[in-house]
Amino acid sequence: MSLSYKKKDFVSDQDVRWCPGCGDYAILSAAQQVFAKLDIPKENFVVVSGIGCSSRFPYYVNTFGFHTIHGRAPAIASGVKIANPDLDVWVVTGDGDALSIGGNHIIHAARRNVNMTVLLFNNRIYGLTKGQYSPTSDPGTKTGSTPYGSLDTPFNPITLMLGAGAGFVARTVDTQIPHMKSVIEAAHAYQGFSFVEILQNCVIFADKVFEHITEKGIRDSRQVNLMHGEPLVYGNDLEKGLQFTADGLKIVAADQADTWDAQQRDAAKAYQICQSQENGEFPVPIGIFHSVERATLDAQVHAQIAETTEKLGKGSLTSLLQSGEIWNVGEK
Amino acid sequence: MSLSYKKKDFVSDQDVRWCPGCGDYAILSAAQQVFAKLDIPKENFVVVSGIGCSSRFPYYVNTFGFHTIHGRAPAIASGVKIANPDLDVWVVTGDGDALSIGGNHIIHAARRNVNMTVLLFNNRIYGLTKGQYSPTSDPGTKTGSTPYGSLDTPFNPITLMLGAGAGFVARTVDTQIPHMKSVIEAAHAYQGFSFVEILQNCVIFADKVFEHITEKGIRDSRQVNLMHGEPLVYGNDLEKGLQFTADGLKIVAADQADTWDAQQRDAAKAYQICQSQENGEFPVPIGIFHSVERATLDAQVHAQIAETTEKLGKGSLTSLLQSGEIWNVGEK
Amino acid sequence: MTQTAQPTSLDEVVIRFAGDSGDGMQLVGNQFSNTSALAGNDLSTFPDYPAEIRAPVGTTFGVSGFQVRFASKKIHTPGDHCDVLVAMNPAAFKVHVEALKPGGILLVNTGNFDGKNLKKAGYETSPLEDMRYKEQFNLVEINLNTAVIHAVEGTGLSSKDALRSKNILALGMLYWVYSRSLEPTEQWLKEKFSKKPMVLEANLKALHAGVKIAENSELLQTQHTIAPAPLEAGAYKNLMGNAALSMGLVAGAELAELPLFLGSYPITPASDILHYLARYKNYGVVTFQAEDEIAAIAAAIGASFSGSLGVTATSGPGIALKSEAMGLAVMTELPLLVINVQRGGPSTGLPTKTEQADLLQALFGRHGECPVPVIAPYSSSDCFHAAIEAIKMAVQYMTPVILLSDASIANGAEPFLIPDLDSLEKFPAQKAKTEENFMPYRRDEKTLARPWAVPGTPGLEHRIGGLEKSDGSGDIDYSPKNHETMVGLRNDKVQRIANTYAPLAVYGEDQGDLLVVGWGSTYGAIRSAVRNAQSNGQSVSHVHLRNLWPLPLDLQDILKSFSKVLIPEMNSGQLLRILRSEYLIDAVGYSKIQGQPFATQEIYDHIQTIF
Amino acid sequence: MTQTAQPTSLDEVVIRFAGDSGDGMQLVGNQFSNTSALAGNDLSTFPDYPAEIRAPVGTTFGVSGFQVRFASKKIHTPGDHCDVLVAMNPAAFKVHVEALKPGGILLVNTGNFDGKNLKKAGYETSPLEDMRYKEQFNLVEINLNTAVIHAVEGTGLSSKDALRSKNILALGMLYWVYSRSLEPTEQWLKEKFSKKPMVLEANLKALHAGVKIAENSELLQTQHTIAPAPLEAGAYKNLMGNAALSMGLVAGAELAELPLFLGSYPITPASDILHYLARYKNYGVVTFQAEDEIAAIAAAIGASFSGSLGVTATSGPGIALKSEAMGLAVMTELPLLVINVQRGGPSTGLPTKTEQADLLQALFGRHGECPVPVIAPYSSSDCFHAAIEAIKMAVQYMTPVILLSDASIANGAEPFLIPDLDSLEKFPAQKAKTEENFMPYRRDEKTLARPWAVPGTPGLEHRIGGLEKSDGSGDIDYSPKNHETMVGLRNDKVQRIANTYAPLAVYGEDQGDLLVVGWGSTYGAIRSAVRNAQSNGQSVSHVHLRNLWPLPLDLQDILKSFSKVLIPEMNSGQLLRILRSEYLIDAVGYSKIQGQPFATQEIYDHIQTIF
Ligand SMILES: Cc1ncc(C[n+]2csc(CCOP(=O)(O)OP(=O)(O)O)c2C)c(N)n1
Ligand SMILES: Cc1ncc(C[n+]2csc(CCOP(=O)(O)OP(=O)(O)O)c2C)c(N)n1
Ligand code: SF4
Ligand code: SF4
Ligand SMILES: [Mg+2]
Ligand SMILES: [Mg+2]
Repeated sequence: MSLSYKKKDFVSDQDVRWCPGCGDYAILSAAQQVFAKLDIPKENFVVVSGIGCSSRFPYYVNTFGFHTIHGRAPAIASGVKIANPDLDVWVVTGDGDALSIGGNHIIHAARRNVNMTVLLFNNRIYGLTKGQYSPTSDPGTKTGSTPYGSLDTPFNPITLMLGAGAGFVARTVDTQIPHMKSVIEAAHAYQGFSFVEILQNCVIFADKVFEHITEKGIRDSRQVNLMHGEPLVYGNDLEKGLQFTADGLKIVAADQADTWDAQQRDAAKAYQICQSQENGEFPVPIGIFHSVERATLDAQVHAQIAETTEKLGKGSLTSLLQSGEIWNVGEK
Repeated sequence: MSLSYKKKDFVSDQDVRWCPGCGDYAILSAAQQVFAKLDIPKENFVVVSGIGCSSRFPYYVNTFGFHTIHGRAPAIASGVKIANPDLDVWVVTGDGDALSIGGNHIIHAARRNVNMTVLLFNNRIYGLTKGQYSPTSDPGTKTGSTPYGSLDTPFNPITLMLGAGAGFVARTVDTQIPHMKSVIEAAHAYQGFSFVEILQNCVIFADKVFEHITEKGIRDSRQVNLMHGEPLVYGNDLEKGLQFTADGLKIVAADQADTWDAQQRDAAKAYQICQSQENGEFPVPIGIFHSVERATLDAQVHAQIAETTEKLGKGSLTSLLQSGEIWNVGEK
Repeated sequence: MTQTAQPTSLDEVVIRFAGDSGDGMQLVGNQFSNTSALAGNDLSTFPDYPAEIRAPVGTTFGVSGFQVRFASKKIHTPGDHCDVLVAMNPAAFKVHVEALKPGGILLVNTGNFDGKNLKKAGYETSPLEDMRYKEQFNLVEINLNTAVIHAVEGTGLSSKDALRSKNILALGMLYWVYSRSLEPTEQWLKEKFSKKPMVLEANLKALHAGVKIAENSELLQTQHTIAPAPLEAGAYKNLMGNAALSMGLVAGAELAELPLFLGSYPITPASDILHYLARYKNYGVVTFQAEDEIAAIAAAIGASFSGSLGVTATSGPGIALKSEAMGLAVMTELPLLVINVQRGGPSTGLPTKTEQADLLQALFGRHGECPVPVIAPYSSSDCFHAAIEAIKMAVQYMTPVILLSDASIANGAEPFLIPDLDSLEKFPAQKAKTEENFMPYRRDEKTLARPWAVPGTPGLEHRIGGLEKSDGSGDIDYSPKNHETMVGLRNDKVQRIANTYAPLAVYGEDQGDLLVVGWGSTYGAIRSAVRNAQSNGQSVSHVHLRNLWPLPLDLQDILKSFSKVLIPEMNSGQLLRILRSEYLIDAVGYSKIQGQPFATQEIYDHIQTIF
Repeated sequence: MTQTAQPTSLDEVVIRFAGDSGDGMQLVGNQFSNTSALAGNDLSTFPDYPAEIRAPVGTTFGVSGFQVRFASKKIHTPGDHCDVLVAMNPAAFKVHVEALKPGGILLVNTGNFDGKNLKKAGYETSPLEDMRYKEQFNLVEINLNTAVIHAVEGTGLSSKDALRSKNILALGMLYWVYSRSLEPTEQWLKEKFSKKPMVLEANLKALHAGVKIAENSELLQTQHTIAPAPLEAGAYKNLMGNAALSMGLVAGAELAELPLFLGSYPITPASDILHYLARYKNYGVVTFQAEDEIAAIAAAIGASFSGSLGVTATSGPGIALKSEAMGLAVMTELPLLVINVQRGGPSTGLPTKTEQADLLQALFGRHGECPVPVIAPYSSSDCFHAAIEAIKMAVQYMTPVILLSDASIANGAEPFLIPDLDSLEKFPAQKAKTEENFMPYRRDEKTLARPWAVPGTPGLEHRIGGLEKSDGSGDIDYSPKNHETMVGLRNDKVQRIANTYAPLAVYGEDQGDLLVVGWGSTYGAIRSAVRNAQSNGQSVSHVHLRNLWPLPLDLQDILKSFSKVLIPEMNSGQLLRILRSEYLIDAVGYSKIQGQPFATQEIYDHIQTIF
């Protein structure tokens, strides 16, 4: 099948209503480009979101879209996909939507491995409600609800998803378009629950929170891109590398760098490299942390139905009503 | 202070209503023994639970107790502790209560580091509602709600908590009383959010699900006890050991075993050793996976209040009403 | 009780089996019911489980009861008091003896009236020594323990295992008293223990021993017969409400030609719906045990969006959690069925007991103007039909529907007349087809329903959500007049469902002194009480509402035709509040909030206070 | 509008500032309000934000409005139509021009009426060319852009930065027209820009330029004065409802001698309560931004259990999520305050708009019989007093209390009479003291409240929970009669709160033709409309309910003293339903469900249809 879509085929007729300069625009555009490339009939896409600036996303994409309620998108998407596995299901969510009110649904969708692609726009703030701190905000963040600075430790969305058993876990950046597109594509290609954290700049309430990682000048030395089968190198001239040792992660010369294996069953190294981000000495990992396939719940549900139907015979209204102990009254 | 309590001081006047043979009895008794040892005034204990067989626990302990609603115990306990940090707060919960409906509250309490001790009775089943599979049930488990076998991958409660950023994470077994007591004590001694998974046998709906790990004859070769500063050895004669290598965990002779470090900041090895449990070749880790202190939220909240009060002066009804722009009408 | 050798014929009998949770009372109760059903009696049963999974043996809170009423006439309730009480231990005796009618058979297993068991039940001395009981009842004392050990001798079973069959021995005794065939139970035992011949043999021996013992008992010399009831001709099966409801869901989805998707989270007394539907995999039913009630309804909404019939089942606390998502279904106008099997509240309340106190929550328990049709089955078998009706509403009007059952209906059973396949009218769901300029909120003129545009259909790509939307286009629209229009349309759409109702049936005269209005599980008790009052010549009629919202259009005229209106409810007057506000009638309520169904007698007595 | 050189005195004026979100309309609106307040006027304001954070510049949905009404008499609403409309761009013109009274001042920034901006607002040609507007209004066309750039020349600011002050220039113009002092705004600018002297200078220049321009304008030759209003003597501050509510919470906790704990999750329009209280750290207030609304109320319940006053604040969707936990608070009889700042529903609805459609949810939106007192402030300042009253109820009756505010009260402001400290009566919470045989459910005879036994108190160790409990001991108790007793007690306890109410105040005669009954934010519009009708000599009175549950004991008599009862509500008749069912009166409703408050005129007109 070749549908030769263009990006514009995935642009809806609705005015986009994000703040000028918001990182969401770039993500929308990258996603629309990826959608066009996938060669999947437009009508098979279902984009589900919760509530938040980020969750406005479905309105702007010319597919089936469902802007639901705060935090519940992964659960609603699970219903969509399990009921109708032919659909191509996407979840677009924010750090508040997915990790605050929706934390439980996303970890359960992850462990169950319902086949969907989750794009989490992490701007480390509640944008839509005008700027309260979120579960990913740095400690000490001053916001409307924390005028003297926030006190709680944030989640690392990547370790949270690894801990929950997600099969595909990745991270990308709103301003790094080619990287973003390749990660979204890989996430979609993965058959199962795939999770992409997108570092996204909110110009209004949390401007530049990722500057120290993503700014053009320093980006190359502050990020390491995890690519399966490629060496763990970074730096302006890719001169540095990372190596796993029995004592933990070490910074080494590029030629001594370990090769990244995103397909390790146990995700222990993904977890380890993630943790290094807490330590300013190490670069912040982006790219694909983990990608190991296992049977999806949606496929298994329908396989079990098929198997049981084969074994017990297809049920009909007659068999339903006539099952079990029955007696007759009168002439029947 | 020496209050010289006895276990019986922590026994309430209520009849215990678990099924005969239920693992909950042993946990209750162990906990009561630990409580008596802690030398904390009985009236300062608050035991909070959700709903489930396990959540009946507070009724049986002669302290302040709150049997709340399904899944919300960590959130209620957070309120108790933050409002009143002098109290000694315990949460007793089940795998359904804490990891199904309550999953979000427990991961948030963990990341926030509210000072409480959580005992999760994991029997891999919903006991109270008569035996449906839970988020920790093995795939293929046949229960009322999964007559043809369950399909979803379970959570590993330990990695979930590590991924969420819990500072103290441990596991013990209902039938291993001394181990259980020492782990509960260590959890309580930890200043912050401490999480203990207790493998618990439900005789009625999931009898013997842990048999392959916990049965007397095989226990020593199927478990490795993680003790900070002690070697990772196991086996009937403690003849085997575990070693971390760049390629992952290896089984070695006891004398080559690594020493367990539960206080590694990054918890990467805890995560790694946990994952090995999925692989039958390795022993299942129990004991203390991770124990790294950081400031608790409850302490920080009150420190911030003190600091702000010092800076702005203590507020009074007068200062409250008279703040901001004011004008007078008439003679006043 | 007279003593003759000839069986006497009785109209009806109520037996209550009571014993420890481990004594198998539910099992023998079910056996007696099935056997009586096969004998053509009408019947009604009510199990009464302890709240604990396995309460300590011998305690009063560990007592498990099962009441069965069987009759040669049409009956509607499991009966208030019983003619026979089987008490397997002192705790069962203590909890249930008050329910036995004077002169009734009190069959007691003396083998368990020992010091230990008496103490556990809180007796200092055996109540059997109290002459009162001997005088008041036909006290049949028998050591079932020794009797059964004796009976199964030779099977090779240990005494401990043999003791397990003492319930079957008691069953055998009652089979003799009521001239029941042993065959159905023999058949059932054979199937159940096909792989355990020793156990099978023991049970068969116990059953026959029971018959023998009864035959030879001095006290049980009277045998009775209960003729078949004049039931409507047809095939029957004995169904609990939750089972009937589950079958109704499968049938309804089939009639709508839709795949069925249940998203649910276990909760007493609704869990069985999940259990039943999980077995129906070969009917293509998808069941999804969610992480909580919110995820359960959310998944069901997702399933409905994607073209299935989404259903979710829970009890009060779960409804509370689902109320936000119900609003989303109202706003997005998707078909959805929300089942509430009510239990005692508030909060965790009395989780294993029955109550009707979630009606106002069903009507008004959401933020904003958020109308949802509400339907309440009135009996265990009606659950089947109500489920089909609810699905039809949901699909034809593109709306969530709430179905309010309760614990007494859910766990109670009665003969279910298996409907003729031809009598079940199909109502295939209409799904939108590919078209130009598709308008997701263009409404059907008659029903005001919007089209159901299922993902996968080319050309129907559209976006919906919880924000207010423009009628027609469905685009987000916050303008003042549009909001008022949409609030009105959502309300009108639901109100129009009342046009589809069958006329209300008044039991009794169309006008008169007193109209008793009920809803839900009180049907049986009200109907029987009204029948009794009518047979006194009192001018009292009964109307039972199955549709609680929108209210039936003919209700007002009926209400106005009676001088007084009485509304018995297992709550503090919730339907009462609705009817007073709608029709400004000075109706009075009669509340029972005890976690227990109304007794016929209670309602009858209350009616008498009005005359 | 006549043209004289002498300021004429006016009773009242309504100004509406409208422009792009970035134009600083809220800021100048607030400045004008504060200045007028300091001038002794009564005032009432209503901001109208766009739903988007930053909508694209120049679009109609990006228009931000602020209405201020100031008067020399007591007023109750921000006014229906305005005397002055400031329209900073074509979009603002389009959205608001209909609200301007004939003959009103239409001040337009022509600098933004260029092709691009006209197109964004959907105009093909400039509406200013339409003679209609010139004829109908006093059209003041001025290019604020060039005017402000000209005005700030010499400050060294770029034109782009200079443009930021055009709102201040417009403010200066209106200050001249209404003879306002510049001093308060000058003072405010000095504080705000103390560290940016260039910006300060520019703003001061713009302000003065505005005055000059107005003085010299041909069109604005009339100056007006508005005398101080006869307000009650005392100190005042201008407070939005959410601010007053937050202060009321701090004050109430102080009067109860309790630490205040707010557990909350952000949601429009309630988030500001979290924001305000988070600033009150030096009052010992603990704020906890929870992971969701359920955790927020759960933490508040935990805080109450441990001896604080637990409060949670949200809007409709959050209430839905909290309803299960509210049941727990009812069952465990803990003090708790649940605040609902209502917005347009159902579902996500119209999140920035106002509505009163959560009343029935507040009364009945829980499973089981689950009574909770409900109190609704009727104005922004009343939020302060209602919060204190709610806390008093919660603590004295050991019960959760629901406080129903709404978006129009929450964001609207009016002068708040700062109460005398002595007038605020203390009501120290009683906590149980160490005693033998402590009974956690032994009740106070008068209030039926149970004791509050706080952890840390030796000897009071006890266990509570959501299961039904024995009165007195609090032990779990499923027995039928106990449940009925407890349901009754929980209800009676709440009903007794009505004994503490002050008598209802009837505005107008005690009896007559028509009684208008309202609740919540409709107070101002109803009161003004009734006053107008009364001044026609019509027999109409007004009663406003602040306590919605339990209902006031004197309400029935009042209702029965009028031939007709009218209940205007921003819902489809929710209080109407309650009063009809309680008192069987044929009251009629008048609904407005547009996300907008009632206009005085609308209610007045509706009253006329009844006469
Ligand atoms: C039940 C409920 N609670 C709260 C809200 C208010 N609310 C809307 S969006 C949001 C947070 C959004 O944060 P995030 O997901 O990070 O999205 P962003 O706006 O930053 O993209 C909140 C608290 C709501 N709509 N519904
Ligand atoms: C809101 C709500 N949903 C569902 C239930 C029913 N329920 C009670 S306990 C339970 C599961 C208990 O499982 P677990 O926490 O593992 O406890 P266990 O009984 O196994 O110790 C459920 C589903 C409830 N009480 N409340
Ligand atoms: S508030 Fe922030 S996240 Fe939201 S649209 Fe504006 S810039 Fe983007
Ligand atoms: S059901 Fe299982 S977990 Fe519950 S009390 Fe019985 S044995 Fe224990
Ligand atoms: Mg965000
Ligand atoms: Mg469990």
